[in-house]
Amino acid sequence: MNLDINVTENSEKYLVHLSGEIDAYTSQKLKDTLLPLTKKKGYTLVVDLEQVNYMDSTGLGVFISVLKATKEAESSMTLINLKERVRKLFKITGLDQIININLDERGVND
Amino acid sequence: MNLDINVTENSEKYLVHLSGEIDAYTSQKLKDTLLPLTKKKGYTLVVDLEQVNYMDSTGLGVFISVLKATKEAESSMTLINLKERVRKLFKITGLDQIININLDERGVND
Amino acid sequence: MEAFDFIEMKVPAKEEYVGVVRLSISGIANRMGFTYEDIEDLKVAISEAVTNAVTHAYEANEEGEVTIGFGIYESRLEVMVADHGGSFNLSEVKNGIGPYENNESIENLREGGFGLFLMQALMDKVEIKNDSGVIVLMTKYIDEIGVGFDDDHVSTTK
Amino acid sequence: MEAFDFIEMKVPAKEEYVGVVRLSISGIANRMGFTYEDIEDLKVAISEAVTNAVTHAYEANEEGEVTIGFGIYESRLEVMVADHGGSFNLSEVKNGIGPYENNESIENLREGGFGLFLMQALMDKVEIKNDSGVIVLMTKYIDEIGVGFDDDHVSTTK
Repeated sequence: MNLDINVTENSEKYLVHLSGEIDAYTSQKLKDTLLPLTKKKGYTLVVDLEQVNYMDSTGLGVFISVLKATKEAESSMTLINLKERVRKLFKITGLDQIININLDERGVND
Repeated sequence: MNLDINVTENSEKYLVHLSGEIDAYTSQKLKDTLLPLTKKKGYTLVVDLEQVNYMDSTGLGVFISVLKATKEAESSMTLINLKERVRKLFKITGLDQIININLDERGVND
Repeated sequence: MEAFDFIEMKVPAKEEYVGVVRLSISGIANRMGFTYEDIEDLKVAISEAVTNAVTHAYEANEEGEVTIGFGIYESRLEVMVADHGGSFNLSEVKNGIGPYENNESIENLREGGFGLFLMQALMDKVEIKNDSGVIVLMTKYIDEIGVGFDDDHVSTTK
Repeated sequence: MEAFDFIEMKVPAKEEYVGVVRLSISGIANRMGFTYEDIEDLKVAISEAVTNAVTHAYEANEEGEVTIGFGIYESRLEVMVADHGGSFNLSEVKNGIGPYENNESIENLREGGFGLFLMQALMDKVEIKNDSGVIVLMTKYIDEIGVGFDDDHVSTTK
């Protein structure tokens, strides 16, 4: 039911590993962690969702906010390693059309 | 919350693999499966609890019943591969003194 | 009358308890024989409804309760989520309810963004009533294949 | 008065719902910051109480409900299990209750074998009242170490 957040910085890239569940309780913390990471122009924010085993609309809301923030700051965001369930939510809401989702990316842990 | 039961017979031995949770709901099925396996004199009933991630007093009740049945039929029962949590219940109730628990037994799947 | 079991939960209207309700629904749905995929759908849909109720209470500056009722039928699960405490009167709730219409009175609920949309996408039926507090009534049918209340499995090989 | 949150569940007095209550308690205890070991203890103790209530209803040939109340305090969890439907009156229940005494009136409960023993071994305090139905009141304190309601973790490395 909880969410662990681990942030690594590496050559104009923030890599954020999430582990747990994104819901009304944990999404505020996620938003508070991600938004400051969008501020550097040219940086890419890579969010690894491989260990996220639950997400609902509160998670979608966070990623919409973060996307808006990246547009403002001329940085960018990519979501990687989505589980089928999590991907389903982006798909049925149509958000996969505006959010950069990379299903193939692997081994970006370094 | 459910319990899967798999029974194998092999040279005067019944090996029963349990997987899941033993509670008020699942213990009846367990008892109904184990009791008939005590009837052959000289047979050993080996119950592998490695995949049992929850058990309460209803499980203790089943194993007490089965133990009594083995005494009557001159068969025997051994519990193997108990998780720490499950072992704790046998320990604090003192049942580990009357039920044969083999903590070291491994690789009896064949 | 059609036979059913009923489970009721009341939790404080706080975000930290959404996950508790979610665990309960996953247990209920597992017992009923829903598939993994359907259980995940139910978890999202019910979390959305409870999150809405919590947000509603928060905006109204109330220290309220959320009441969740689970009607467990052989072929389906009916879930009711109400954002004011007090027990459900099932027939009253079900009579007074209509299909969701995009009108102003539920503006509040729509603030949840994709919450309501997900409920409707993931459940077979969603009805919303906005009277004294908001009541959401959702139904999901159990797939015909592989259903069974008795989910113990015994296999025997020799 | 000491601040606390209260969660209430009502389930049919049937064996298949013991596991549902168990999932709920594991969610609540997780939120409160109990350790893995304590959560497992709570799951067993509450399952024992609910199983007793279900057995009690079955023996009385009743189609009853089991009501479970969770009092969530900063330092402890209080769990009440009652085998007759109806909401708890907290202060009434707590005033009318005494420590468990080995007398005939709870013979019924002791039929559960090791159930009551496990409740007492795994909880910090267990009180039982047998009046109109049986009420079990159990308390478990949160260990001092590693406790926190805010269980989100953010770690940052560069």
